[in-house]
Amino acid sequence: MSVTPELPIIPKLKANAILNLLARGQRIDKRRLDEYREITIKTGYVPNAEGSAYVKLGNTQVLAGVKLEVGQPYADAPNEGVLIVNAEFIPAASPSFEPGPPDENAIELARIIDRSLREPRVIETNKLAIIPGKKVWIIWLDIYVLDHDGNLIDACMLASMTALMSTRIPAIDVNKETGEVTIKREETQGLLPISRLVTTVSVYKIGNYLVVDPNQEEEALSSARLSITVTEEGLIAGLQKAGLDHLTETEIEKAIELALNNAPKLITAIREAAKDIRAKEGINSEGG
Amino acid sequence: MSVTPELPIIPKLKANAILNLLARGQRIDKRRLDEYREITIKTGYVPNAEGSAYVKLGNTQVLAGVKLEVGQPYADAPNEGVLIVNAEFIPAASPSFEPGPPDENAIELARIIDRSLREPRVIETNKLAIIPGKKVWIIWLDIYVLDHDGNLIDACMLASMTALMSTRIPAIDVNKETGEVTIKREETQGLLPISRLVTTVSVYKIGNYLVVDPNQEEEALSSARLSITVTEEGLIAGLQKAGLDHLTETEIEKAIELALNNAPKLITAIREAAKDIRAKEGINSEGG
Amino acid sequence: MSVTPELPIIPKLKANAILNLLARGQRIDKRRLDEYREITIKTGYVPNAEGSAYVKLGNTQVLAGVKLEVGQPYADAPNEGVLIVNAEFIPAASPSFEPGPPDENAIELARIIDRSLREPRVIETNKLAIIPGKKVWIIWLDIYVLDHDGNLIDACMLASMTALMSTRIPAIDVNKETGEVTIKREETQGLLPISRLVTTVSVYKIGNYLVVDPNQEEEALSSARLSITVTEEGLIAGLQKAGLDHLTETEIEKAIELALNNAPKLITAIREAAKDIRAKEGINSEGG
Amino acid sequence: MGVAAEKEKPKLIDEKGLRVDGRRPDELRPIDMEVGVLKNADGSALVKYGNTWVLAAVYGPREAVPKHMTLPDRAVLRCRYRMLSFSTHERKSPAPSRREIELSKVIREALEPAVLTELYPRTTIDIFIEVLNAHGGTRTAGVTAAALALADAGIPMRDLVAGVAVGKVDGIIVLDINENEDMYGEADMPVAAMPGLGRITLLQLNGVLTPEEFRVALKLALQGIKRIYDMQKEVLRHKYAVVEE
Amino acid sequence: MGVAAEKEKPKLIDEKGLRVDGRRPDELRPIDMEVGVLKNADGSALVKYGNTWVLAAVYGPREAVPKHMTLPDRAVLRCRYRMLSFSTHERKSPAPSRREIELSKVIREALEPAVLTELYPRTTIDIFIEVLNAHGGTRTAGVTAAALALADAGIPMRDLVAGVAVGKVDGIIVLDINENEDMYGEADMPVAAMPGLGRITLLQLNGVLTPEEFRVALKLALQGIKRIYDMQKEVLRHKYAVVEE
Amino acid sequence: MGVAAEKEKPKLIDEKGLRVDGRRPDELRPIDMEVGVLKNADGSALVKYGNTWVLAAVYGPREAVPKHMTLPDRAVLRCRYRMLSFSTHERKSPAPSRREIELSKVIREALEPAVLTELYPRTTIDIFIEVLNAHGGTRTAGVTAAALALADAGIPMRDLVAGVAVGKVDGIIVLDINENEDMYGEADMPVAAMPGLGRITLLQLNGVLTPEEFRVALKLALQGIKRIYDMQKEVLRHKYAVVEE
Repeated sequence: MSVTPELPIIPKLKANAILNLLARGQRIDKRRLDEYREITIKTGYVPNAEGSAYVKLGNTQVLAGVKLEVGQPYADAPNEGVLIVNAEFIPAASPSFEPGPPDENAIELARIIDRSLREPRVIETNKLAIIPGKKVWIIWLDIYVLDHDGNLIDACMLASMTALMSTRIPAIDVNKETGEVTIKREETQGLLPISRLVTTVSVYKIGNYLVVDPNQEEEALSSARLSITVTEEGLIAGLQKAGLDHLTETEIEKAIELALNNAPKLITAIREAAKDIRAKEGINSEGG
Repeated sequence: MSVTPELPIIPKLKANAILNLLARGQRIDKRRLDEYREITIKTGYVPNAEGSAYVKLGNTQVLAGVKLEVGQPYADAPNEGVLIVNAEFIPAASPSFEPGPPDENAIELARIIDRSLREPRVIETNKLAIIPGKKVWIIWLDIYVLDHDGNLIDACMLASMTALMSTRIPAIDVNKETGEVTIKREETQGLLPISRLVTTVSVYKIGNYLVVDPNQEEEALSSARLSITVTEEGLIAGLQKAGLDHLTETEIEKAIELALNNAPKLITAIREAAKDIRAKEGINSEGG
Repeated sequence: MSVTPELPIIPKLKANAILNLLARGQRIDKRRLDEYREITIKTGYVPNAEGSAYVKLGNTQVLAGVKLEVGQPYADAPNEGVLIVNAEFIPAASPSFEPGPPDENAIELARIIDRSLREPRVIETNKLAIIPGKKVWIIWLDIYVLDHDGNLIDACMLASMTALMSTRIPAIDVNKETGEVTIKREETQGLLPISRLVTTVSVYKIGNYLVVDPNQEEEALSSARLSITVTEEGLIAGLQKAGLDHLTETEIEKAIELALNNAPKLITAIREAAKDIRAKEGINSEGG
Repeated sequence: MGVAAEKEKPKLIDEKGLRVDGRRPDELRPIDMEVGVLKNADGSALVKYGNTWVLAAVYGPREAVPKHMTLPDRAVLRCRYRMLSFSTHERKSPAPSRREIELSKVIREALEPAVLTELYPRTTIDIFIEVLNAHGGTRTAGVTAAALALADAGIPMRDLVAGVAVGKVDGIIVLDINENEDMYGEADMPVAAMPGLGRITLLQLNGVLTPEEFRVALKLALQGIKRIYDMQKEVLRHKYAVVEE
Repeated sequence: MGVAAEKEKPKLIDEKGLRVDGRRPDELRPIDMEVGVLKNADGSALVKYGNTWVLAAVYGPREAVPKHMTLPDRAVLRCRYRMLSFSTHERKSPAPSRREIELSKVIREALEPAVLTELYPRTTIDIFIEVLNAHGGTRTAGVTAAALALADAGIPMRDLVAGVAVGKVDGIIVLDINENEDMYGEADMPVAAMPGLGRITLLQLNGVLTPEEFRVALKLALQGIKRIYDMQKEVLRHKYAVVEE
Repeated sequence: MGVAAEKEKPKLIDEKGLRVDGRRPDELRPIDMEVGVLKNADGSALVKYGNTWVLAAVYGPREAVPKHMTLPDRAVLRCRYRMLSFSTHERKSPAPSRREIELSKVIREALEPAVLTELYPRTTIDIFIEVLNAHGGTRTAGVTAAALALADAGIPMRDLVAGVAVGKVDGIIVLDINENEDMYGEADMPVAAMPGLGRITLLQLNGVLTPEEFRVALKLALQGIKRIYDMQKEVLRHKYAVVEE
């Protein structure tokens, strides 16, 4: 059951301050309405992961990691690797997060990121068969929200895309007779093949204003959200409206514009963060 | 844990009216004590199911569907198909049904229907091996209660038996080398082999009276229930007593009599409903 | 989430009586502080189990049973049998036990016993391969607490060790072509190979006193527990501190001494209990 | 019954008319009953029908923790039937099976008509039934054990409840069927009743019978139940006598 | 979309510009709606878009059992979307899938802007959506059915909500895509709106579109939604008229 | 220990008496500690023992939502230890393992003796421990991090708690064992203590030791704990000093 959430309470004075500033085109932290907070991306953060990225977006902190396992392909795509995306909002990250299995918000976030990677074929899964029809790489992308100060989807998308860009495929031994595959994680056979970069830009409606990258207080005041997936070529590769309120056609048009304008900066940030790892492996980080 | 249920509350006046009528051999909807409500059965209701039936029994509405999958046989019956029965009381069907996994009532109902089909070997599972010892048909019979106005077991049994009677087995391709089986659901290779028809007659004790096919209010006043499975030959193929109260030996004798008298009408209703589908496939609907 | 437990309430007078006696080196049931209650062990208690033991320790009653199944070895130990230990505190055993899956106390107990058997290699799992690398014996050791009057870990360890000592391996048929293994439980091919006996001695801190084998009231007054696994050779093969309070280095030293002193009696009790079964199979019960 | 009947079905009745374990058709297995076997439970009993061993424990009437699960006019019975994992030939997973969920309900409804729940409104009576070893007839042995445990807990009842399964094997109606007869026979019919009052509280049938066979089977079950009921009373009388001394 | 597109993709638009089921790009499937189909529910509706059949039931406003799940200033909407196990080609496990959990949220948020929840503080409105047969567009048919069920339950709304999915198949933007178009097409975009107020309450896109294609697709969706909305009003008007007589 | 020891066990102590990572037997791995790393949590710390990285967060004392889970005379500690799915060589399933459930208890009981819970009756103190990367000693690094997070949250304690695992590898007792030593060594003994008070709050042993080896190992552990404890105090002093300025 999906249930109307109880909204977090923002003190009246604070709420008014935020709204009054928005009316003048300003934010409480001096940003413009269409401006992201400072972005820090660290690649290769987790030694045991095949790929990982830590992202700090303002005070929001998230960690994405990639593990590769050998498994069976889907029956309808016997020669393709398999991507599985999970997200967890750990209870350390906010007093409002409960321990337990992922709730609908974490599941929605994971599925938005999953589709944003899958639909524009970001990972070249057709290069990830080991024994065609029998054994392929399973790509486990796990995302953890460590500290929640708003705009989780964009932070998690940045971390996910960067973690995938920095993922090394371990060496393997294939037993020709039995078909058993042994992973040798201490060696690597190259980077995960990536065809193109994508990012999301989530646009939030607060009162009658549209902003990007809200902090937690702004997010608590917002009534609707539109997350827009944009590819490095400027195509729209995913949309997801959320929130208790509606959007008008005009608002949607404006949100798309905000997304197309902001995406290049975010994609550059990902590319920069993954540059060293991809250079080291002799692969240029300009995508495919 | 099985827990004493809270009984639904029937207004005192209504309860007295029902009991006073029963004393005179009458029901609030003018039926005799041994009389079923109007039965509507629609076969082939769900296009994506291999077999399905919608049943309306008075205001009780249920839907049964059959999906066939290819799977492994049980170790102790390597050449037989496998029947798996599930029932769900969806929360739409009654204000007293909760969302979530099936409760003890739904599980009991599914198991009564399962045994009623299994013990008298209604489905000729010995004709359902694909590769003996390795691959057989798995028959998933799923039953949903859509609207609850009493006597769910009989309504669900009618829907289940009719859904099975109208089930088409899809065509398959068997890869001789690998033993892999591909289902081609757009084609059919004939009907599910049925050896005999069965039905249940559930007899309810209200005060000192025995009635069949109660509506929800009558059911709420009943203190015990005996569900009797009857085959088309008039054999007893299953019994299940339920409820907070007991039955005497005399009451049981009388309930069996009610069951043997009512079963032929119900079996005829199933046969009629499945007639067209079975005729179309060139199989006579008179059972085996 | 592990949560601070609510402690059972012991009437003030009773608590004082227990503490006053301890100060004089005595227990409410006249035992010394380092003395176990009467131990009754019955082997072969459950006909359908391959091995089983019932243990009564004072008024604490537990039952351990062993079932053998054929399964796959772990990838990193392809020629070894697999031990799986589960414990359940059934709700019949105490008003404070709830129905449901094992809680943290039952899981901790099972894992203490698992490690106590695994680390000193009590079971010669290297003799339990059936088809090396493919099929090995899976040893399911299941422990049930039937009646809780304190010191569950030691009672369960006694039952577990004795159940294993009395476990018969069923005969099998191996199909040379398919590699399928059929278990013939009515015949036996010998006893489970045991290399050495172990036991636990759990030392409880009540006030400033250390006691062994408390009953439920004493246990409720204790603030910390140290369970010490001892082998028949007098080696320490496991430790687990539990409880809300600490232990000093001196207390730990003293607890170890209590364990080394008590272990031989417990090991003798196990050996005695399993003597007949092991003699019947022509294997001497002196361990390996 | 069912599938297994197809292959290697053993002969269940020999030329002398005796069953696989040497019993006559109307003979019970050796039955053993003990009450008060647990210290913590308010009432308890261990009942053995041959190699079918069942432990029952009762707690209550006691206060229920989530208040809204009680009833204003009587006690709530809560009943859990389950099999220990090593009680069966193949290990049973400890997760509750659909069969265990159904039988918990069937057993609760076999006991409900006997307990004077109206004496203890807003309380709960918990009944835990653990099958230690399974060899046919666990649910009916469970009812017999639970009734003893309720009596041992001092909970007022209209009458004791006792149960036994009858069956049809090789065409013969037999009393107290064991596991082999259950597996290879044609029908299995568990019955429980309050014999002093002539009230049947549990009745199930798995398998196929003619109406006439059913009547014969029910009579045979009620005769067996009467004998088990006499043993229950004897065990309780004995315990009571011991206490009196 | 995606993986399946690689292999054996059928032609989705023929030489006459018609779709696999013979429709023009801007043509809806045959749509059928019925309200009040369940007796127990406070409101209900059965909606069919071609072979996509969805049943919606509404209970409420009613008292919530765990009190702390209500809100002091308005009703809580609770929404569950799920597919019956035989509604799909391969049997669907009855355990709730991640997709069903997400769509329950997406559908709730498509309905929230329409319901005047502030009129019923401290109560719950339950919306159950069951997919009887799935052939593309189940979530949008679900929104259409749920809005009808809410109206049938007499719950005040700002406007009805209707939904439809548009898509891009063989390069063409088409209305109300069916399962084959969803599977082999380039993009699938479900939209729901309150047409009378010009408010969009559900918008998702799976697949890749240029910004211009997106604009065209959104316009087409809103046109289709308007037509479905007119049918909703007609069905309610008819029921109301019947009641009036 | 155990099974893996059978095959391809590497040499764990070289001819110079040094360990696989070049450390002397009584040498800790490089240790790094940081407090206040999270904005939302009331207290937090990130602790690294070599490649073992653990994040701890504390919320509380705060009101518990289900009231009946509090205690009238003191705060309830709630503790969850878990490993992120990519923190290990093979991906760890996110479902809580039995090991994680046990270690949550063991860690809670390592902290309980230190916290002055009696000052905050009827409240809850939540401790969340997340292993970011696992390379041996995660539970003891978790205790060290949790104690820092409790201090960072301003919760009064009798003393800090610090932990470290000692072990026996190739017959030698060594301090702060890493993953390889844990896997191929003969024994692994995690210990935690309040060094200022001489109180041991966590003690486990997996593996086999003589009583004399045990004594040596315990002494070595307490020495290592003392050094880690000094680092904890330094980190807190530094943060406090910065705040003072």
